[in-house]
Amino acid sequence: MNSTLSVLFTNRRWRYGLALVALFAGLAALAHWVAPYDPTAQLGLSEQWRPPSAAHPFGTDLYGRDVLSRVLYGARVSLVIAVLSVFLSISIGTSVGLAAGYCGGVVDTLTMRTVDAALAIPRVFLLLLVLGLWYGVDVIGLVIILGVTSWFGVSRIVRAEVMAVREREYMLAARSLGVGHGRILLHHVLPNVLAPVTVAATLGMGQIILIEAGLSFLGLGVQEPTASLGRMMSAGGGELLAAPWTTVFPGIVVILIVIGFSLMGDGFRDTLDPRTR
Amino acid sequence: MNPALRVRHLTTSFATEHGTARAVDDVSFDLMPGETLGIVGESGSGKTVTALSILRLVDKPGQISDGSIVEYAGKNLVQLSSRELRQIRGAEIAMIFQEPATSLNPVLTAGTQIAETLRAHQTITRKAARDRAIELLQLVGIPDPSKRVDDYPHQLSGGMQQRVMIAMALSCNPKILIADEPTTALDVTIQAQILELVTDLKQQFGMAMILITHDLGIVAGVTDRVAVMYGGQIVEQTTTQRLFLEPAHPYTKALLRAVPRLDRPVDRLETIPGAVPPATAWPAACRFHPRCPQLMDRCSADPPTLTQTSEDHLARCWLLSECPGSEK
Amino acid sequence: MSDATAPLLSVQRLVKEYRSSGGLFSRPSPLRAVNDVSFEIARGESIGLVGESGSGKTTLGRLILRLVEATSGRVIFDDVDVFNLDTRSLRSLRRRMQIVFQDPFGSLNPRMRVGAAVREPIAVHRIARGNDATAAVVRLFQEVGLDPSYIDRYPHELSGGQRQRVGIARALSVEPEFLVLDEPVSALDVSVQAQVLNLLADLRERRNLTYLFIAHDLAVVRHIAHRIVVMYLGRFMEMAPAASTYTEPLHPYTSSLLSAVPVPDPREQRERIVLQGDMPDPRKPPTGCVFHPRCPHPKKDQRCRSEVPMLREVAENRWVACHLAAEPLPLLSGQASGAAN
Amino acid sequence: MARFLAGRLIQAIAIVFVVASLTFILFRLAPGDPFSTMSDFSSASEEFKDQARRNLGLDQPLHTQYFKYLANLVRGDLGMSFSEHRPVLESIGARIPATIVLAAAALLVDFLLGIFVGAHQGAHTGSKGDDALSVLTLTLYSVPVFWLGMMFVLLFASNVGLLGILPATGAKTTAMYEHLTPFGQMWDRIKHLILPAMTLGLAGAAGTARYQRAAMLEVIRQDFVRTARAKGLRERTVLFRHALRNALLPVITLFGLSFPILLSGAVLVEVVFNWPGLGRLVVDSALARDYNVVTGAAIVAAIMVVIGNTIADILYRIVDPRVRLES
Repeated sequence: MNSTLSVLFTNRRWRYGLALVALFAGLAALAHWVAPYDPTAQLGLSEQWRPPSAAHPFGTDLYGRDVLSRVLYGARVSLVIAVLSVFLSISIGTSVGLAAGYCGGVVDTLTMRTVDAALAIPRVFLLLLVLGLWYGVDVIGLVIILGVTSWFGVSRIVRAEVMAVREREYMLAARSLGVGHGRILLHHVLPNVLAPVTVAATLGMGQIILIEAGLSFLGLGVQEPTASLGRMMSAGGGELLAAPWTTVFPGIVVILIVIGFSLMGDGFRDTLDPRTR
Repeated sequence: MNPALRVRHLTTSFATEHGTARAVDDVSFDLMPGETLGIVGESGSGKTVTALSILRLVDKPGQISDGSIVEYAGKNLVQLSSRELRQIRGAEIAMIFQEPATSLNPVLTAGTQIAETLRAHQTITRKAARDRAIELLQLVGIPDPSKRVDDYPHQLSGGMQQRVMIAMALSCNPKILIADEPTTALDVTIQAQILELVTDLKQQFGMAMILITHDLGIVAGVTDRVAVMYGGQIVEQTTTQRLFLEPAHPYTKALLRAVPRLDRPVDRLETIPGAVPPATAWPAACRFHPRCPQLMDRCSADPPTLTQTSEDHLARCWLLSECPGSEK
Repeated sequence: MSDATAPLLSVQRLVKEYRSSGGLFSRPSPLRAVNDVSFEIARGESIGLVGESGSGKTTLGRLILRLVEATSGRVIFDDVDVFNLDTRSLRSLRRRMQIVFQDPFGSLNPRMRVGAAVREPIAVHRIARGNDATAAVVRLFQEVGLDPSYIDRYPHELSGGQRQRVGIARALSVEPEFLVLDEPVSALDVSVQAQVLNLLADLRERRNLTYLFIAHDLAVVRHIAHRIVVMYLGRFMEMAPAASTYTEPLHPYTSSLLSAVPVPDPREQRERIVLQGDMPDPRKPPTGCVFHPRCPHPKKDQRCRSEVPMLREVAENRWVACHLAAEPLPLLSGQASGAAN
Repeated sequence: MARFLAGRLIQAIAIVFVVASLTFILFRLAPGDPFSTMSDFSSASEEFKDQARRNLGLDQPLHTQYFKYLANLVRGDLGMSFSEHRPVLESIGARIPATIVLAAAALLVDFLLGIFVGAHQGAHTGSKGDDALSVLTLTLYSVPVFWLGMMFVLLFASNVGLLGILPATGAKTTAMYEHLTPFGQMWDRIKHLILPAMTLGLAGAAGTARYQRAAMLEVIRQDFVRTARAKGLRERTVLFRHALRNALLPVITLFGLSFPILLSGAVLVEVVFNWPGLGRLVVDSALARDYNVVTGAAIVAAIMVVIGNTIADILYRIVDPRVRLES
């Protein structure tokens, strides 16, 4: 695996992506020390909707809170949600995909038809359905809901990969040598599936951040006073026009983080398939 | 007589992560009109890159870094503008490839692909091009050509696909045909059909042909002269007769002995130790020396040059220049 | 243990049919990849199975090892009915019969070091463990002519010939008696092909192995096979001792195959028999003799078109599936005289 | 083709059936029922709630509820909307045309722009233009679609935006619309459509371009492209006739897959631009706990996705002779 890592580091896109993600993850992790203000501290009406200045580089919001500080803490919330829900969705998706692809037959047909149907419901509709039913969930609830509704695509990727691996001659070779199913899954199938799963996970991080932002915008994501980046962008029309910085800066941070994850994913994919370089 | 093609010091290099690899290194040969020249070698010997270099079809990161390729009318293909080169490709010099299945465009019919070659080089109506395509399909022995002309490649067998490729190559009456392993992907009995077809048509059209292959049997049956390649270089070049009767280079000799043969039973095949090195790791001096059964001190120190051992016989080996004539 | 004269492997009326799924409403057309094939292999014998693509030779090899489930027929390996075994017994039988694949790169897991690949079956079958297993791997590497320092390499770090040696070492790790060699040298360079062919010949002798050597080319199996089987469209065309196959082929297909192989000698360019036409679609095989549409035999007649020729013994140990095989083949009159009398 | 369509129809019915079952299960998995969570009923007495549950059949065994639910679905009955006090199908039906107009316009922008940019990049990889476009598409691909809409509002919207040239809310001018000429009405609608469609389309185009570029790169190194060059064809012919035609095949697959993403995006864009479509309805209903509408909208959206997939499949069959002739 070390050789894969060293090859990864020669990939320019992966390095840039990693740098971006590391930068924001680092700032978010150190938000307590880096942020100039308490993100929930309301500095009073006199400080409401202040444009960017030396004291408030990203300006202040409706309640006079420092936008930069809120962005730092918000990035932390968004990243934690993304990491946890991607971990959940990848775990479910990989297990289901492995089972469907390796068992084949009825198991495969049933799970894949269900996945087809789930994928036919646009993700935001599905989330509105679920979040409408479980109204006012906390961050953990949100993570679970996001994770549980995001694994369908992953399971498809894994299944396709397992089917491809199953057709490879080394699977036949392992069977001909009397290697059992458990060992074949663990030593021959899984290692070959991990690479595309890693790509899916990396790209999924960006996607989940975008989805969470969208949900918060619709008023169904993280609830105040917790600041997620999405929540901060969801100011009403009045605020957008009166104090665009409250929306613009969190947006730029989201874009940079998502670009970071996309670059990492692309870079990783390039290393797996050297022809696209 | 002017050669149909005169290749001099052709060098094609690839920029890789491990430095520049000279996949084709200082290759020179003449192709006489009407002649069939075989270029034979194992995988990675540079034979296919040589063929692709002639029409400048080597993809990036490869590029021709030195040498000249002069056709019968005196044009140096290496220096032509892409517009001038286009007028040569497919019209004066045509090419057929190893994998007919992937070399034909899957979404265009056989007829379309032949007709578009005609229309690229001649002023000809759509209808006339189609009629000519049917004639060409007939010529290459495709049954029921007026129906097959509308077939897509996947509806044809491998042998039929290669026939379509040949029809396409012949469509503009080229002076030179380059065939890059034209039968390697085909079954033995189909291979025999295609080889027979190509040699017949070569006669009929009065073309010169370069046949790239790894199969010494095909070389023996089809070619007039042969260049043997190893490690990007020509190591031996002579008439086909002489190559098989009096091989001069230790590699050629060993290769001839290593081929399993139908015509004489052997208990044990002679082998060449080691494996063909990749272009990024070619040995210094003589590129064959680590595998050579007749290794001398000098072989790992200085690169041998291509020397004339007798009339019309060149070989790249120190054995031959140390005691000239001894290897005949 | 059974007595020494009994065959090690007996294949009886083996059939493999593939049902191509014809879609929701269309009728599936079955493809008979292997069509009613029977033969035996004696202990220590080496059989060359030759055919072009689509002949069913690879499927036959895999059927015998039960890597593919047969449609009907039986395979008896040393008195054991292979198709009647449960998973557990099958797994232990796999210690005795092994396979080497054509593409040494495809048959090795790209993410597994080659040493681990050879060690895996040793661990699975509990042949050795710990240092003993390591020592066994080293011994196997040496036996197939690989430097043991390659143990920690990945497949892509080896050359084609070295990878095929790993494939052979892996198959040998369980100490089998019978090996199916599925085109083991087709993907290799000429200069490396000879090395691997010699290695296989040496191993057979040293370990007293029995081989089913699959090839598309009669030249490759010439010096390793005792008997040659020629397959075409799922059926056996000819089965005879190697010596006679090469000098006096009985079946017109065999002689065409022999004639189609280019001989590396410009002096010996024979008059070739070039077969006309393509291999037929195996889903719609010709009636009668499957070879009749391409058969160059001058005497082929209505019977060839309508009646399937049975594989019959026309001389001692020489079997052929051709109505006309009792007569020498005029196309090869110089070679085939007296072949079937 | 008829057989293929029949097959797709069966598939579509199966998918709708599974979607309906999934929504039913979700519904029953949720804590409580509409009457215990919906704010409208918070002050109602337990007796009243029980009566209401009986009226809706919520007191019956699960399987009975399930079959009734399916039976109603087959009749096209998606239940009543609590907040709009009319059948769900009516609420949804009133909103669908606006969403279809928006989605169609966005699709046009998405694929026309995406294919053009991606093909251009794939044909000139490594050039400065390719690099610049790559940065642009990657950025656009990473932008939250509603935020992009907001930025467009800031930039272009009349009265409020910097340039102040386009309306940014609703599908038509509310006050003066009736007094406009038919041509004026159409122009008014187009003006209202531009910003939302551009927002949704650009976000999609970024993904399409990235995909098209990769497909083009994949095709360009195929043997038949080399054959086309060896024949002496012009580079433009090689790229567009030979390479692009094949590189469009995976993009058609993407077209089929893009419908759910498009509809998801439409929800957000409709909210930003106050577009009177299905998306706004479903958000408002979700916030108002009007479950029947949300469920119905999810089913209708799934049906739209299935229709989109079928169109993509048919397109694929038209373009790829290998699939066309096998069936």
